[in-house]
Amino acid sequence: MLDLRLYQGREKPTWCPGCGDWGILAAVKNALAELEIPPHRALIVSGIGCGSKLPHYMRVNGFHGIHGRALPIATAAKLANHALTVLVVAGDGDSYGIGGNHLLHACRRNPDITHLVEDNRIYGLTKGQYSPTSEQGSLTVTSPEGSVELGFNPLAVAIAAGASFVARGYVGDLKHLTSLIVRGVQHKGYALIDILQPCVTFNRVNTYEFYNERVYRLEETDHDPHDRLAAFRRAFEWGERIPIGLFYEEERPTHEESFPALREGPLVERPLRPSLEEFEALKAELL
Amino acid sequence: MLDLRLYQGREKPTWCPGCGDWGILAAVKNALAELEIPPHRALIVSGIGCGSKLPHYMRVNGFHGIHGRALPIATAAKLANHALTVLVVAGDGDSYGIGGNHLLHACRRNPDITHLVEDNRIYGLTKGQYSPTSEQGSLTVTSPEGSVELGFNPLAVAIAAGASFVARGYVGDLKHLTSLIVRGVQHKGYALIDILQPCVTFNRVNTYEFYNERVYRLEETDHDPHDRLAAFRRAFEWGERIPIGLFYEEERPTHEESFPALREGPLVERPLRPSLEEFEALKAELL
Amino acid sequence: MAEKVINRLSFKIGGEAGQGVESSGAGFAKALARGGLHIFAYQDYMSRIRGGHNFFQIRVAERPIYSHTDEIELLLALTAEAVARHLPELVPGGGIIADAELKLEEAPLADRGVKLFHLPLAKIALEEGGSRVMLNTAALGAAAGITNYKLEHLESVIEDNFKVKGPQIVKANLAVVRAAYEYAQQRYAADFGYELRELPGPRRLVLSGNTAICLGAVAAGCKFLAAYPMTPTTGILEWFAAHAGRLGLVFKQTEDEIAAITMAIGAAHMGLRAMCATSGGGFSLMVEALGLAGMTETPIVIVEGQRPGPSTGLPTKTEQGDLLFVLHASQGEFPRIVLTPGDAEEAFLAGAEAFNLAERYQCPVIILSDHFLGTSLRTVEPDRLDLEKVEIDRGELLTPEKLERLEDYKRFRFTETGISPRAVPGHPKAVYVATGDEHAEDGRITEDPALRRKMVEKRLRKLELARRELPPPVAFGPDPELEETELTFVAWGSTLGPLREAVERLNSQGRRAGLVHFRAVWPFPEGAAEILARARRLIAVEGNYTGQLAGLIRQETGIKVEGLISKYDGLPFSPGYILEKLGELEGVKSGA
Amino acid sequence: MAEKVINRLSFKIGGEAGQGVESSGAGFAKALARGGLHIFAYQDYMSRIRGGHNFFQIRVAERPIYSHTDEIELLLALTAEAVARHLPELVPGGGIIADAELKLEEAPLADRGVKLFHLPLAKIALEEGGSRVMLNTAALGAAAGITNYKLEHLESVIEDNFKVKGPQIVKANLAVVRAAYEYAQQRYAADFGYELRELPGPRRLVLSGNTAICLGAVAAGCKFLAAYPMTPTTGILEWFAAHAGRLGLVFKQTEDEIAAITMAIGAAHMGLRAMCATSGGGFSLMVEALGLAGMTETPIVIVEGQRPGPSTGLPTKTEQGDLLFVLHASQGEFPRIVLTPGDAEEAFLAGAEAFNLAERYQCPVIILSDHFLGTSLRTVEPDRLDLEKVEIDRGELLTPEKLERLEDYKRFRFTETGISPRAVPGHPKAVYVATGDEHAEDGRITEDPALRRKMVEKRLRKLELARRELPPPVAFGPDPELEETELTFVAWGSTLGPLREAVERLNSQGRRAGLVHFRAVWPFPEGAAEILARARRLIAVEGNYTGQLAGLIRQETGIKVEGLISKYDGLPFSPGYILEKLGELEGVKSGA
Ligand SMILES: Cc1ncc(C[n+]2csc(CCOP(=O)(O)OP(=O)(O)O)c2C)c(N)n1
Ligand SMILES: Cc1ncc(C[n+]2csc(CCOP(=O)(O)OP(=O)(O)O)c2C)c(N)n1
Ligand code: SF4
Ligand code: SF4
Ligand SMILES: [Mg+2]
Ligand SMILES: [Mg+2]
Repeated sequence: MLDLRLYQGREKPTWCPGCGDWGILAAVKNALAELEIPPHRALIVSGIGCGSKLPHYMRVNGFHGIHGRALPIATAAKLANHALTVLVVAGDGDSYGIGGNHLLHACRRNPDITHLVEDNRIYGLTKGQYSPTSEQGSLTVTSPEGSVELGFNPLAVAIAAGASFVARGYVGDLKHLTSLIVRGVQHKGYALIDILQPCVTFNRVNTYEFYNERVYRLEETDHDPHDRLAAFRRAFEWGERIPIGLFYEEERPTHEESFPALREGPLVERPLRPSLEEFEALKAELL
Repeated sequence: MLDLRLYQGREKPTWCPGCGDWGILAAVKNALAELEIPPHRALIVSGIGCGSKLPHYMRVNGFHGIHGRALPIATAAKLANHALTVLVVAGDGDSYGIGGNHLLHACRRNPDITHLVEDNRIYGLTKGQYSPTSEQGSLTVTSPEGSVELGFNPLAVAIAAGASFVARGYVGDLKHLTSLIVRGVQHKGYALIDILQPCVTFNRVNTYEFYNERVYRLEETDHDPHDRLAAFRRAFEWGERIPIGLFYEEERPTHEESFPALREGPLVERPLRPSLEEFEALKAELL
Repeated sequence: MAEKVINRLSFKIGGEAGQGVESSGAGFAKALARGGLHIFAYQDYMSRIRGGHNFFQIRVAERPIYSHTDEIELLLALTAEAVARHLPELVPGGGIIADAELKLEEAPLADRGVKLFHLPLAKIALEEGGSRVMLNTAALGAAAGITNYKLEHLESVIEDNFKVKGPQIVKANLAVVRAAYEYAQQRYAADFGYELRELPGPRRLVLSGNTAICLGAVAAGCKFLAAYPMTPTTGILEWFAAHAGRLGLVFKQTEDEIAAITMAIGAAHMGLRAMCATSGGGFSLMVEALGLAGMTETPIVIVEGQRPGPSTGLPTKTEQGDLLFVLHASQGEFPRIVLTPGDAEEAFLAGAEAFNLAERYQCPVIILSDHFLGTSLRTVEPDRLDLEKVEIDRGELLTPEKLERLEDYKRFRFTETGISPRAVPGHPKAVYVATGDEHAEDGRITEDPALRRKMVEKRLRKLELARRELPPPVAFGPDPELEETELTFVAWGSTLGPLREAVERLNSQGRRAGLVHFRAVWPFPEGAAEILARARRLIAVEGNYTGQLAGLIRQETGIKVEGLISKYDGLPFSPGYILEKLGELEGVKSGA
Repeated sequence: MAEKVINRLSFKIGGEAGQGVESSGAGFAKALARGGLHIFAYQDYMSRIRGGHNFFQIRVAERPIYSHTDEIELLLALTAEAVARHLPELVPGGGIIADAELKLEEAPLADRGVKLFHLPLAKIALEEGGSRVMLNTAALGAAAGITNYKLEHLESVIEDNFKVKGPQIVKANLAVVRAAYEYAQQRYAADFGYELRELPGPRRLVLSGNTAICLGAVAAGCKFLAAYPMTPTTGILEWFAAHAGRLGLVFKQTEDEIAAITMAIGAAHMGLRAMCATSGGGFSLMVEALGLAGMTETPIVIVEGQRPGPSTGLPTKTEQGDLLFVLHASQGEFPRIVLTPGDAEEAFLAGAEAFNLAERYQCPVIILSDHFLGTSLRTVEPDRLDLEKVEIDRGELLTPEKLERLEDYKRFRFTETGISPRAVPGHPKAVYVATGDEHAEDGRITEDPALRRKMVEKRLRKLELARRELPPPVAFGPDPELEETELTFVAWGSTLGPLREAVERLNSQGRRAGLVHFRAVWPFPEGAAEILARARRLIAVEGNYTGQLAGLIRQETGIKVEGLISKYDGLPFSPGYILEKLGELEGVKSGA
């Protein structure tokens, strides 16, 4: 366990008091400390949104990119230097709305990165429009008569798309969330952790009370995270009881392992250019 | 049944002889004739790829757009004039690669359109690169050492994302395919029909022989298309035996039904502007 | 005490995000308008939901005004930081309203000759209304009291705004506003040199650029908005969402901006007047489909509300950095029209005319707005937004009757103007395929070089006509012919307001200044070269670093704009800033 | 019969897609190069996989050539349509090779003085090789036979090309080529006025623009290509895919172009030299992330291979319609560099130098290629692609040693040049956040107006230096100082080749013509204005409708380019076309 103060950032978070993002920040720091990954050995890539500002609020290598594109940035960063631990932290709008296609393809690729989704079921930073995970019928500034789309089920889709680690955390259960992040980072491959995160300003439905009443830990049931069908079924459980924990896990070669170029160490550390001999051989193909 | 000659286009298809797209074209014409939808009452929206040229090869309203964007174009076209029958016809690269995000969100919206995916598991028009549905390890011009991604499972993902009609057809079984398209059009809501389509030029694995040996009809089993879990399990069946037919179906309000503006008839037929009274009321909000 | 200044005041509310700075400001602005006063208001806020520092500034006058000023007379400080930030803007004799709890130091205020009006706002809110949440209501009551402004206008706004929350809340707020009003009026009104008095006359609209565009669009028959939320055009989405049910519109929130524009294309292809709204980042994602609209000749309207870039930049501030971007976006060459309204009234006209232009020229039309134009508020005479004056011209759109009589319909027929007869799907005589590939007159794909050549020429020929029909730049100032004018500003978009006032001030100082304002930039309007050629000395005023319009003018006319007054710090231009920079350009230190 | 023309020949293979037109053509081109001849070859194909009409044209000479010509001397027709299409291009005395099965009519050929060489190609393929698939091999053998070209070069190419298919196939193809060669040589060689003779000397590379860019990139240390397939840069993807394992590179085929560019950004941020390749449509999707690279100062390289737009346009043809698009793409203002190599050699240099520029200026670099440049082939001396001459300059990239010695690292430090010290993640002394929001020197988000102003200026200041370091336009022609030149063409990108030859022809006709070619267009290179100002009469030659470079020149220098020779029908320029259009411009009917 490293000293938590190592991760202390210089900036004060701009989040609303009580926002679930504070807890996610704490969990990320806790997990890294527990995993003994110092700030300079981790990279956190984020998108745009309230939650995506997270890397600014701790000490860590950060890339705060554009809306919806954290996954491909992180995937390539990991290919470039697979010695670093790479995390993606982004909102539900970012990850499932504009970024949905990258989610599908990350599941297929299985890059060794951990994707934390700050799922407040709302667009926070743009002031309260409904998001993909907003329940059908949600009343927001852009859906005064109720949103018309079925709420997006990230866990079911990730399982269907081939994700090798699919979990749900809750900021109200910080210890559990921390342990999920630890496991996600330890997992070799793409780990999706959807995090129930109350937005105290714009989401009046999915509050701490709402979740506190409903949430239960999968670990305390007989759920077998290696059973895809069971995981899929659990992913549709949402109502009186809401499961958190590890839904699905499977072992598969990672994206990085499938590139021969990475076998001899991080790509950024390899000699920059081909040898003269290699280069002349390339030219010889054209003769 | 309308006269098939009604749908006869002026252009000769540019597809390779033997390409599965010929069969899909025939099935589309057959289905429209059977449904007695004349060419001017249907709109086919397509993307870019070999198969996406289909609307040019028959008589029908067509919109041959850009790569990956047929779904939102079609969704809005249906909102604008829901009296027309709207189909989307596009390749696997188009629908699941670049267009993957729109697929996810179409499943949630449930627009009353029928989406035919010409799934040849390859990029045809750009000459043989692997596609999202190419099996892991596929050897192509851009994957001479084998593709590294897990093959995309469109049926499982669509079921997970909330699609209300999920099916698979095979061009080698034209009658069955036609009947699937008919059912898809009749289905009220978003119908995804993934079509096994041999590309005789670039895909040397998924040939007619390959499919002929493996394909079986779900209708001839005890599969219950209203059982989501069973559908999900079947969606992973791919090997010695490959199921075709209707995997999953459910009734849900369509996208168009959730817009009050559409209740009095197609939007394109409504009076263009507000009345003076309505307009003055809008201004009065600013006083 | 000197005589009171009547109805000339700049009032600023400053506080943290989440304190209701904007809603209070907008409410007060409305109350002033209801009293027959002219206002201009703009807001400045940070990209965060709580904390930080936001402000809302309202300028009041008895005649139409087009801009804010840098100086303020009255500050309502919800935080101590508001005082620290805005004290330098206060004129001597100005005042600060603050809750007594803030415990501000009086000395630095006194040094500047600024009065402190300490009031027990929270206490009043608690005692009269039962909740601290009503502190803002108390503050507004105090502001009205100090300026002696008629309370009933504020009361009526409070009634309207809180109606949805039920009669209890309305009643409590009214009690709070009255108590604060009286407290402030009795103690401080006599001591404050500025007074606001109701004026007789008709009521005026309090209009933002965003709302103006919505009203214009709806007046012109727009029935479809597809968009993904993005500052500063989110207000357009919210307006459509709020009115869709009532007006029979469709508002579609999409998964991203690619879906937004392609949905607009799908709807427009079927014959709807369809629009999308975004900012530069979202427009970036629309670029590919913009070309599709160009190639398929689909009439769509895009509102691009600029904010400072590149990338996420300053997401809640203002800039004019995207002109050349929208002019050249997407591969290949095709016609597009770019409108650059300067104020809310022009935004209304642009919102309406955009659809006529789009359908007349069968091409995408971009309304290039910005944060300042989109979110600032102005009083506008209601008859300036006249539904009956909004003409609808659908161009070469074929009616079913015309289609009946047609044989061998060709969607992309070669014509002299380049504009082809347009039919929408649904009619048996007009079954065709629209395609983003190059095509023949009937829509089939072609790779024939001669046909290709003709199609490129057909499409681009449309710009020739559009060039002539677009609103030409307008010359403002006492000498619109620019014959006697020694100095002419040239500008586009939202700099219009601050510039109009800067020009007025210059002329009142004895200079002969003018202003040429582009309401439409592309196709470069016919007549622009002539007007510019008449100007003696041209100075561009643009909210960007490189002087994008100035570059375009040189490219199109060969005329070199001599000077550039630029701004790229996220803040809008003010008349004072323009005069100060003019002074620097002219080598004179200006006192403005 | 007149004396034979030696080693001056244009040879065209025409047929349907799927008939192997391109592979045969490329094989023959290589065989010619192996005989020491100079070639220039280009292909024209349709956007379909089978059928339609494609051709491949090879021009042969004894000296370096830069372009194809409109006239051909020998046509290998795989279909009757090939004859119908290309007969008008054949010079009198030229010949057509065709399978006897095609049963061509001789009369129209005879009318043009064109000989028909009917051969039983399919029969030879069947009899000697056992399969009709080898008809192409037979045809190439016939072409070599008729021109008396040494068979062994063709044999060696066949051996190389068919090696992967096993010795059986090699053997069969060799048998076919020999049989056809002998048949054709014996019957027709004497009767054909053109002969191809081996030349002594070193072997030359047969190089396309696409491959040249790959070689340049790899020589400069590029280790990462992320891309989504799109004509005309798919060749770059395929080259990387084919060589990734061997060279230790990563090639990543992505789900779309947004992922491609963001992956390049992710990799570059970590310190790799990373690239993506696309065409205008894919670049459209990259626009938003381009701005992210600009704002985070991430060095990436993008190859944009132009094809005719808008939208899907003519997907397999060529155009130069995207110059202003790539110059202005993305919201806001930020530095970018646009390289516009003119031929394969320049493409190699651009491919290498792009990475140095990207890292030196910490900004995106765009290599603006096109279909013609990317896919045409030229013989190039091997020593022009010299690994050892490719310098690597990583600019202000901090080494671990330098980082060790640092205190208080600031990624975006204000410096005189605007270029800040760059550290990549992984070092304890350099832990920072890069962001697309406006930021302070240390990377934290700021909305402070003064800081914002300084950051905009810092970033854009980098262009000042880049302007001076970019390759200036080059003047070609007998009078590079342009002092005595009466007519100067001005061009960018792939028009270089055809123009060089057009200028040569003009000068050989007694005119005094020159050419100014831009190898880099943005930032507008220092010195360009001066060169252009020296030119007496400027005529732009551009593969677009509007004359985009001409407009830019006027914007940047005030110099008005007098004439424009444009082309936007999908076909590349040829020297003959340029001279013809020049004649039209000059009011003289040219016979060229
Ligand atoms: C391309 C683009 N479109 C729109 C936006 C505006 N925008 C910023 S954040 C955001 C959504 C935020 O929602 P989410 O991702 O759920 O994050 P949260 O704020 O809720 O944490 C949007 C739409 C943007 N920055 N970029
Ligand atoms: C934005 C964009 N990127 C790339 C392309 C090039 N492109 C055209 S078709 C195609 C893929 C075709 O594959 P698929 O969708 O499976 O259709 P198929 O040809 O196999 O029927 C690609 C990559 C394009 N047209 N637009
Ligand atoms: S708006 Fe919601 S998500 Fe954003 S900081 Fe506030 S509480 Fe958190
Ligand atoms: S390349 Fe494949 S998909 Fe395309 S037309 Fe030929 S067989 Fe069909
Ligand atoms: Mg959210
Ligand atoms: Mg395909």
